Amino acid sequence: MQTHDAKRVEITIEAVMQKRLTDAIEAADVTGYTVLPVLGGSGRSGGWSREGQISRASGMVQVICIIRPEMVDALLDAAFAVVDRHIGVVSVCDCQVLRAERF
Amino acid sequence: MQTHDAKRVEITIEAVMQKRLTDAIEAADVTGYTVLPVLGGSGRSGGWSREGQISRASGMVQVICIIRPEMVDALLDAAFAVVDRHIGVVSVCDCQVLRAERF
Amino acid sequence: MQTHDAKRVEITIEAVMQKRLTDAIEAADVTGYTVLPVLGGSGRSGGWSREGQISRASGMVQVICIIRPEMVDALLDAAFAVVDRHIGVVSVCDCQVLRAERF
Amino acid sequence: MDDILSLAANNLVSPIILSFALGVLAALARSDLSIPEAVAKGMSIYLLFAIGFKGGVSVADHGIDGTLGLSLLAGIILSFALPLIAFGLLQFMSKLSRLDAAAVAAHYGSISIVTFVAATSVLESSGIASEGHMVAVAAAMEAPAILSALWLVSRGSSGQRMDNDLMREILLNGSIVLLIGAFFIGWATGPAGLAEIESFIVAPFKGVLCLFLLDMGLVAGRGLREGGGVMRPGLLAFGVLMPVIGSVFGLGAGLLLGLSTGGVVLMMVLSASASYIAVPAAMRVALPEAKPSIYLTLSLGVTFPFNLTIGIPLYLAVAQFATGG
Amino acid sequence: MDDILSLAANNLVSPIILSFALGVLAALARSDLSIPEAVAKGMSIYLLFAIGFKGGVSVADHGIDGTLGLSLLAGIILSFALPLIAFGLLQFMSKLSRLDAAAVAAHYGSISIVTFVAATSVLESSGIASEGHMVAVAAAMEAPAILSALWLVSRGSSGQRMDNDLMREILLNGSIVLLIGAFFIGWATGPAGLAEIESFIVAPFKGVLCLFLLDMGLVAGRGLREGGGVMRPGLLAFGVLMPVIGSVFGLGAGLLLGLSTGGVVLMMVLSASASYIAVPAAMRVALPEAKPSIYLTLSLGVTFPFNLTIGIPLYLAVAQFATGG
Amino acid sequence: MDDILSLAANNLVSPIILSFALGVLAALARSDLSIPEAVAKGMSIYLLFAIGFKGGVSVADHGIDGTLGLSLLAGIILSFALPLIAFGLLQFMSKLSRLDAAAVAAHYGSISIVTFVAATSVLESSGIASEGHMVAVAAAMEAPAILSALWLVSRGSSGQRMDNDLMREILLNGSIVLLIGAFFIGWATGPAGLAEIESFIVAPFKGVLCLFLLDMGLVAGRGLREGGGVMRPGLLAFGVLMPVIGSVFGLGAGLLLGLSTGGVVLMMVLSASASYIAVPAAMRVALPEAKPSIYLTLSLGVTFPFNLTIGIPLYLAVAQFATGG
Ligand SMILES: Nc1ncnc2c1ncn2[C@@H]1O[C@H](COP(=O)(O)O)[C@@H](O)[C@H]1O
Ligand SMILES: Nc1ncnc2c1ncn2[C@@H]1O[C@H](COP(=O)(O)O)[C@@H](O)[C@H]1O
Ligand SMILES: Nc1ncnc2c1ncn2[C@@H]1O[C@H](COP(=O)(O)O)[C@@H](O)[C@H]1O
Ligand code: NA
Ligand code: NA
Ligand code: NA
Repeated sequence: MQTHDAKRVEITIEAVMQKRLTDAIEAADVTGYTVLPVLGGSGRSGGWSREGQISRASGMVQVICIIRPEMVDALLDAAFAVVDRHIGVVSVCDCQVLRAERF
Repeated sequence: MQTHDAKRVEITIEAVMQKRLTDAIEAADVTGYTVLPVLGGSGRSGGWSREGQISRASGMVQVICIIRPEMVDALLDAAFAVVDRHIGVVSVCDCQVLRAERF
Repeated sequence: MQTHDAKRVEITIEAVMQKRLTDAIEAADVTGYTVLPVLGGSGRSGGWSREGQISRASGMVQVICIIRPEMVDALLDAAFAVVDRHIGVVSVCDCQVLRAERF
Repeated sequence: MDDILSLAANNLVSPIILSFALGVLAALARSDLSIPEAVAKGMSIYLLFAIGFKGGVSVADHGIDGTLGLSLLAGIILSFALPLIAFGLLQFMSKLSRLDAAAVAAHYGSISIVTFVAATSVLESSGIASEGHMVAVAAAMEAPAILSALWLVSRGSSGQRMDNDLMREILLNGSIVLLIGAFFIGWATGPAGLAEIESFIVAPFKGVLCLFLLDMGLVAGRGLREGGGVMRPGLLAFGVLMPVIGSVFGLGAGLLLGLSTGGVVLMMVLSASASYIAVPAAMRVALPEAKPSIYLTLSLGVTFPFNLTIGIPLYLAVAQFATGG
Repeated sequence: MDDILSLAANNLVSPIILSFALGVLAALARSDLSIPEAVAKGMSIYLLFAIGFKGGVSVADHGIDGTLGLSLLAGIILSFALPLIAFGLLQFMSKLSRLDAAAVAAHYGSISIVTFVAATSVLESSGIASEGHMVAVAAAMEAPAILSALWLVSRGSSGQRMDNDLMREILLNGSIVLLIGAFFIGWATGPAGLAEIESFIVAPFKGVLCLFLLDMGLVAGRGLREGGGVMRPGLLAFGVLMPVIGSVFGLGAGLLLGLSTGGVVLMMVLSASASYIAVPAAMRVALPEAKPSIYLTLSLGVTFPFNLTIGIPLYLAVAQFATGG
Repeated sequence: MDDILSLAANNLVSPIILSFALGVLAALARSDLSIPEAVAKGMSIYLLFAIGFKGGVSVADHGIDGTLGLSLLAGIILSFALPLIAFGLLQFMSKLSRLDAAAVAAHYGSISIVTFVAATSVLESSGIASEGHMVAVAAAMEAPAILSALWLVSRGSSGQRMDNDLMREILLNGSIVLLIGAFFIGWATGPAGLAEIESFIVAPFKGVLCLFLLDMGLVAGRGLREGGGVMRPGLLAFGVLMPVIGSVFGLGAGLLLGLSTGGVVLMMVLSASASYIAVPAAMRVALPEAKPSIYLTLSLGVTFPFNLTIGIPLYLAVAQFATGG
């Protein structure tokens, strides 16, 4: 089956910042993303778990974008402007996609 | 630690199609997969979020299969037959696995 | 944007083992991980889905660690000691990260 | 006429309607107010169980009515037939593609159980009795409309859209099974069974309905905000006209069957209401190219609020006039 | 005898049992009816809190019974001992491996709190009083059986299966802590406390139990559909025989302790019932090689429905006969 | 004095407080007891809806009070002013950075709706009436404190922290919208509306509050276990002193406005309580460098339990003394 080179960008970020991030992503002309719920985690600012939360504050989500390789820099710049002062992780890996016309 | 080459296939698809997709996957002799919940997303057919849903219609899930490289084509063919007319994304990346005897 | 080589380790494991796994990971000096909920799946020990569960027994989670390449072996050893007798899958892929100082 | 207006006005300031309005406003104002999916689903399970159970108890109480079989048949025929009318109307009033028109039509042949529940609650407040078995009619009307719509589509193209899996999914979808199951449990255990769980399924019922409608309002409001763009005037008019047309057919059926005033109202409400759970799910499987933004916005954003606020008091007034009750 | 049958028949058409049956049927028919995990967990928290609280209030009300300490002791001994009997029986009746047999045995020494709750609700309907502290006995019986099972396994192999973490997890698992905590809260606040929250924890109790059993039925039905294949006749017979044997030990303990009729029934029910929450979770950690499809199907798919439908009325009849009450 | 002590003692053995204590203990003992996020959110929606609705009905019932506008104004001023006091106190009592101190200060200017709910429930038990519109005051006090805190920070640094999006998010956050919305629904439908849904929002209220406080106890306990390390004595003392200081300002405002005894108590409680939902969320957006472990532990782990156990009876006693009621 015919596949196409692409990049998979995975951004783990606080739930309160989700809307700001996806707005920035869309402003960078990224046409698609998927948001996954996160149960808990740990990092430099300590551990947390969803059952220890009473509000949406400090919960996190994972935003996944599959994009054309030439779009990565624009996306990372846009994401970074939002993520900058906030906790979270951004990673990128190579992948192949079906149906390139879709994104 | 000894690892083995494998492929990680990630299929984002509508929840109503999940059972049809996993049935097709199993029919293609894929022995394992994991299904993740999806909170929301955006694509050519617009944005959506789980809190905007009143039913399982139009919610999505992510199906992840770690498979032997030689199985990728069979899996993609099977998946494509189901995903074809439906919205969603299919991506594949290279990975290494522990315990190859497991899959 | 400046990125750094890293590895993305993805461990799918039973929810009852989550705490034991993350304790082991932390003992191996891994500084960060993210835990995702899992809706269901299938493997050698059969299929399951969260809606078929009455208790936390036999539900699963996915633990994702983004780490420096030289840490992979220590992490896999630590994870393997916990996962060993239990069902689950461990995969590793190459990725790039922003903000290397963060991990 | 005064009566209708005062009933409508009364209806409009009930906590139920105002909760729905609060949800719509909050969503339009982009508040982050939201009800967790699991809680909303839990409430809908509660409402289906309670309404089914009470219907069954009422059948146990008053004996099985001779009209049960005929009512079911009438419901099934209406559910098959209304999509054809809706489809014709859409081709006349809107510029929807054949596919989108068929998908919308399916929704209007099927029913909205929350509209039904709201109507029973208005009947109760007004002290008007109705046949308990109308719950079973509601369940029977969920699915046939889907078949009509698929038939409408297949006439136009080739392509087999319905398979056995989908058929089973439609007929055994959770809300039908729960409604019918609770109906039989209520029937089997009767008033004694009701007494055991009355303080769970009767007393808090209206309050739960308020919170559930708050959630529906949130969802409808979000739908209008995002999908409102597709609502051309023709479509909007359809969303208000079709329920009225449906209700006329329901009225005819109810009178022919000789139902009580309450029963006629419920038959009108079932015919007038449009599905937003079972049918959309089936459409995503069978007609994935049809646009959810159209059928969901129309059904949930236009017809549902219309029925809730104006429709129900109107149908009640008409039914009272027609049955002399 | 007639009484037993009519009680059993009565029991069978209660909304509670029928809700369970509806769940099983819906699952076997592959309906997509399901109750969200969060809602099911919420209901179980409600049931544990309510049953614990009411037990505590009853102790506050009637003064602390001299039998409390001895009842706890009896419960703990039963929980330790029953797995040994179950294990012996399994080696005789089935071809399970040593490991699977030990895992199954653990479940039968421990208890099912929902079976307990269903029994208290039958007692209440029949107007039969019972000792409030039986709730504490239930909590005390949850864990010891796990130790017995691990001991049975370790006799056969080497391999340390129990560590401090697991021990703490078992003893402080959520349902034990909630049950005991609510028991003490009820005890401390007494009838005045009950009056404050009565309309939350007493009135809707049975209705919530219905929906909870609907969910249990769905889960049990899915288990039977998928895991039914492993149910050899020997195992099936064990799933029905073992609760009866357990109940006889419970009867003996209850009579020795001089419990009231209701107390004897509950002691029988605790001994007869099999865990499906705490023990499976512990088994996944300590004996991951044991097959959940065996122990869950047996406990939830066979023994639980047996106790719910036939067991409880049977134990009640026997207890009434034995205590002359 | 005896009265205060006996009221405090009485308060301490209420099911509500004991449920909170159970949660804290369970979390400290590392039990895996937990309430699903969706269920906890569902309960908070229920509580907000019920308290808002009842406030509105009471306004409809007793007519709109001349003090409504002035009470709102007083609340807004308090919410703006208290962070300044808290900030000054923190710079004096603790070694927090300017940023952390401002973030903490924001919490103390805003309010905790559950503390408010617990206070109304104590008032009710004691048969003390209060102004229904205090619910609106509560909503009005949620947000201004955030602005004060951001102003405190921006004085120290440059950097624009507040944008329109954040402003909208704060003013339209779910709990404010629901509280105010339910208040208006209650006002519009009045006693007749209340009668319709009374058995949902009045009868089970205290019981739901118990389970909700169980969850709050679990969260607070986990916070103390993990974030307890940051609690230097100075901070701890602040967490107890600040609510008392706040309550004095609330007392002054209440007396100036001429509120009823109950109204004065609620004004004191609002001033004394610290936010743990709306403000933390706003802080994560606007001041992400401020440490949640400090402000959440202080607000939820120290001040909330203090108010719940000692604060409320204390404020009640003082208010009764001051108003002679
Ligand atoms: N190395 C990592 N791998 C995976 N997830 C991480 C990593 N570091 C941080 N995270 C996630 O990002 C959140 C915040 O991290 P931090 O900013 O380091 O406190 C954590 O709670 C994790 O969910
Ligand atoms: N490029 C992408 N990267 C990640 N997820 C995507 C992408 N495109 C689409 N999706 C997901 O697939 C869903 C349907 O996409 P579409 O078919 O383009 O409407 C979206 O709601 C997203 O959840
Ligand atoms: N090849 C695979 N790809 C993705 N997930 C898998 C795979 N194999 C197993 N899993 C996951 O791991 C769980 C246990 O697998 P197993 O140990 O094979 O029974 C399954 O339920 C899946 O969630
Ligand atoms: Na209809
Ligand atoms: Na037992
Ligand atoms: Na305050």
